[in-house]
Amino acid sequence: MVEQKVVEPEYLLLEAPRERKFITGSQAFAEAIKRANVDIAIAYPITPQSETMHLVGDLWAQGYVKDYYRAEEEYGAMSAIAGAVRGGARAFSATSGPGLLRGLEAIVSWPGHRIPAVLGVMTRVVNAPLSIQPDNVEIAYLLHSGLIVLHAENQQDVFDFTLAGFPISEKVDVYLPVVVATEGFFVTHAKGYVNLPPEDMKLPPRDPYKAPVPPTDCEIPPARIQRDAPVQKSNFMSYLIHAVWQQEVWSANERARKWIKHYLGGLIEVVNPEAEVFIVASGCAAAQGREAQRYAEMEGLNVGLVKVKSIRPFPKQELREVLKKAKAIIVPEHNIVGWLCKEVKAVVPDGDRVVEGPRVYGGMTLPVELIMDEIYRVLGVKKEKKTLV
Amino acid sequence: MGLEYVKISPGFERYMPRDYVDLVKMGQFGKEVDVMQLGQFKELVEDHPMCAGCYMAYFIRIFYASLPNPEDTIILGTAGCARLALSQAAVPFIYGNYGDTNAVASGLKRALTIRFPDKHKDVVVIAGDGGLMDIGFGMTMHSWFRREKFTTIMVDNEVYGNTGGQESGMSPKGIQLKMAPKGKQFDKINAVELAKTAGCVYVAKLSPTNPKRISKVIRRAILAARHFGPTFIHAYTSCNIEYSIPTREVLADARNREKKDFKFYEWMTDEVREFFEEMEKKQKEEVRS
Amino acid sequence: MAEKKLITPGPAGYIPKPAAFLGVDTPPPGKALLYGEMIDEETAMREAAKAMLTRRNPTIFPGPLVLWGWNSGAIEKAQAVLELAKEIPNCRIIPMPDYRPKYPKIDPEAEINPNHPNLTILHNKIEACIFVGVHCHYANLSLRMIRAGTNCFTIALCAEMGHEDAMVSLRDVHAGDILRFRDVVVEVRRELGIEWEPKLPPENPSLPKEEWTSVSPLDFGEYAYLLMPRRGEIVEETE
Amino acid sequence: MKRYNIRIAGVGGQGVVTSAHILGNAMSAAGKYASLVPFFGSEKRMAPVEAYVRASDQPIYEVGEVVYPNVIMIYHPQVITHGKSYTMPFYTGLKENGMVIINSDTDIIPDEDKKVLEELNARIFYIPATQIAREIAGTELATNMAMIGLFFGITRLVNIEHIEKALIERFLGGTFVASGGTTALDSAIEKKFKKKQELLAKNMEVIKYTIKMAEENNWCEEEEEKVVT
Repeated sequence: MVEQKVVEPEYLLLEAPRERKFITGSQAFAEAIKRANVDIAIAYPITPQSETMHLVGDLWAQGYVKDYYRAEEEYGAMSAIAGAVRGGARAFSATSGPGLLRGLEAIVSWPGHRIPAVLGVMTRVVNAPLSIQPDNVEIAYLLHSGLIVLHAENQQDVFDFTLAGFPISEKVDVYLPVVVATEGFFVTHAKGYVNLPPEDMKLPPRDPYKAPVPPTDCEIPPARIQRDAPVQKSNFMSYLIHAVWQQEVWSANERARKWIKHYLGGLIEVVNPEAEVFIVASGCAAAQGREAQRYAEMEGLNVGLVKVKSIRPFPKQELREVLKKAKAIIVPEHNIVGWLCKEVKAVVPDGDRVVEGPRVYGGMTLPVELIMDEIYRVLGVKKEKKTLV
Repeated sequence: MGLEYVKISPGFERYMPRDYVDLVKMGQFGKEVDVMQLGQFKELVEDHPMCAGCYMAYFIRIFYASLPNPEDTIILGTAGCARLALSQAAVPFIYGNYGDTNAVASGLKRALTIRFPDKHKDVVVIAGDGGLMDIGFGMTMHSWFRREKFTTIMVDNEVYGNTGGQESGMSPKGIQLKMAPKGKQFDKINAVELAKTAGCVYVAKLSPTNPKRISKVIRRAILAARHFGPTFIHAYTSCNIEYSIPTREVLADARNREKKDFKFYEWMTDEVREFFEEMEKKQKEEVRS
Repeated sequence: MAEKKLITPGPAGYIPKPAAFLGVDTPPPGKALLYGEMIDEETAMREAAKAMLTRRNPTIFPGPLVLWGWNSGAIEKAQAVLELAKEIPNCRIIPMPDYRPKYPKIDPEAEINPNHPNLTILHNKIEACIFVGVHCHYANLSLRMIRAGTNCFTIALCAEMGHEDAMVSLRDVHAGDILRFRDVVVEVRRELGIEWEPKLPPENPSLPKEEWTSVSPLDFGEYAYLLMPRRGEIVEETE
Repeated sequence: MKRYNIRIAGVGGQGVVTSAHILGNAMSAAGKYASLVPFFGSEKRMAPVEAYVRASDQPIYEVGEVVYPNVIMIYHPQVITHGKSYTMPFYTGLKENGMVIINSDTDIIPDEDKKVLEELNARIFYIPATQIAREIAGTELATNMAMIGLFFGITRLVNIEHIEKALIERFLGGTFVASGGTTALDSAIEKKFKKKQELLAKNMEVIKYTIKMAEENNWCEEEEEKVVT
């Protein structure tokens, strides 16, 4: 284990010198955890998450993480994370597809319980039939619970989002769990270039007393504490209590915007802001979109890309602004329901501009060519193609 | 941290509600109380919305009076009757999702061990038969397999009382309850043997008829969990509503069950036994001197 | 002064939108919120002082973080809160000692509970209040319910980042800042021509009465408001 | 921008995945870009295996399997003759002006398919890779080396030092986490060669040979901008 000195998150994320490494997405998760001063990591095996949590286990063996165990199952893992975070620890877990759904009751209760933690989600087909291939429909299940959901395009994003996830999550005015989702295999098991800050630096430890709710550690008043009392109609609870509680969770989600901007440079990234046609995409689909944008530019077509980094909070204002003059908005996705497309349609005026797709699912690759076809179509470009499909 | 967080800021004694002033002045914090002195000190739980004549409420009252270190104790509960009283006590209480107690307690206890390696922070789960032996079964067992150092207390009323009286895994065979209209088809789960097999270092089964003994068992379970590993108490706490036990006969019912399937039973590992013998010997010496 | 007042004393309705949904954000360090708008601390403090000096039944709600002397900072802050209370004519202190719902029901004269704060606000006809030493989550719950259901002017003296749903919200408030606010209160009080000898608020009515030599305005029950100072009025001992 | 989207098709035991990694590592060693996509299937001996590599002198963004390749490498003739492939026919998705490298000493493409490839203006290279491996390295297990050697010989994306660096990384440590099957295969090779160093040297010899083969046959590509759409 390398001796690590504590530095401010601003320094570690935004200023520290970086060195380029060629690593897998799973390794990028682990590199972030190595520098995140994590107290405890708990997980249950599932493909394609497992490799990440093996590496995190190694970090525990080496001393970078203070405690670690393989849980009995996802629900147990996610509940134990809630327990550890209430106890004042900084915690990390990760899961995929069916495992995420199994742990979902616990996970979606984290925001209401005010549990700041980081959860890696390596997307995978949701059964049935069984498959381990990447498909990100599971992200749709995370969008209505108050969680902060970041969607990583590549290995670099995985590292940055995960490391930034901790300070964002622990801000007093946020105090919500941060999900860092990325596509299984496409990102987790493939190598990419990642610029890493030095490994002899780490985030400051979690300060559980700088918080909107007290930790349950018998060190801070009130003693008669129940952070989250069971709420029911009664003469000792207002009918409004659950409503304002939910409002608080979603207000906190709103407040996360400024911190996402602060640590990650914004909720969206725009390539060619003056474009006529935009590709709006998140996660891996943004990588495919980026490639398509490059090809389109090489062919002299005025196409732009909007990468949506944060799905929750959703960048409504930003998208409205950027897409103001767009003739068409192409939304490629790795799922059949088109959750991003629905989100985009809901925030931009004149929703007919939004092209529903291309979409692939069940683990299929999203070829750049499919996006190009949509670009040609909306721009009225005729292409003679001999490619065999 | 000790008692600082249950001390009133200077100057504010006159602004606190009486309830809290009494709790600080005449409560259990920082003191050793004897369960037989109930009524002579301010209890950690007083008003609660449990049914009149509920024996679970009685057990919980004794439980709080028995805590060896209430200012450094955290209680976890789950859906069910017990949490109605647990949520009213002057001890931190965690209520997560249904059946998650032993997983949450695992994470919590580990976090507290990381953060306070030199302190005893007692973690105690009090949940029902449904929470621990049905929906939370896997997490209960695995917390024991992993040798997590906290206490699990099952307040067994043999029924889902809060949801309207459905059969649970701990209901006796043949009993007719909701969701068991033809009577329960299989035996009551043998939780005590499961606990021993799964690695608990201290296991007790009781019907709450003798407060002094309940108190001793609770203290032992908490102290053994501090030093050695998981501990388990299986307590019969009848549901006088669903089992139609007249309020006056609740104690008689408890005694009756004590003669039958809830005979007092206490088991511990040799290591734990030695620990208690040593501790009791020391206590006697202290009393003598 | 704020031009558009987004967050004003209610009642705002059955279930009003939280301020954060209306675009109100917590202020950066050194700034404050007044009616949902970012503003300098001095102006915010003066408006808060004015509310506490002119509205009915001004009350301070100290939370667990000042009520319990768990560290020197808390004790120091508690002292500062008392210093502040002394300077607000006929001010009361109603504590929020913890956050759990309390069965069967709280005594609204003795305490305030974040699960049903309006029991206390409405029972005591409190039209201006200060939250201090309450964890942000619970303060926000209360502030929203108070804005929804009462006409109370809420002031949050927050040790962290502030509260969008309060009419006045100050951030990073510690003992020294409370004393600074006290000075503003004294200054504004003088400007308003209200005369007042500093005096501690009456004790908690739930406590057994041990001291009968003085009577507090509370002892006048529903007529207590008659004792409230008016502009230019000279307030003497209430007996 | 030079950009190669490569699909490698072979059978289990030929080191398809290993060679994809070496290809990627060599690009990395040359300061260029590559991205790999392992095929997530079983890796049983003689079962079809596919791997995908994207190689470029510019950053690569897209991920996933290469659906529309401009390079197809066939490591085993049975991929074509017996249909031992997940992608049928073997040239599915091939783009115009692409290339196909086939391990075979004879022409094995059926006439019907040949017509399609002609229409696509595809360049087809035959190489007796297995034979070369056996002759130079003394083992068929170096077939994959012969294949990537030829690919680099044709494309001239990297030089010999870069390839050697990649090989060292792959065989003498480095961070590559192999699947169980691949590791077992490695140790089988190691036993055969006794020493890892020797293994490396033999592999390098095979690669050098096929690079030279590309040069001698005038198969090398010009330094030109290549646009793939």
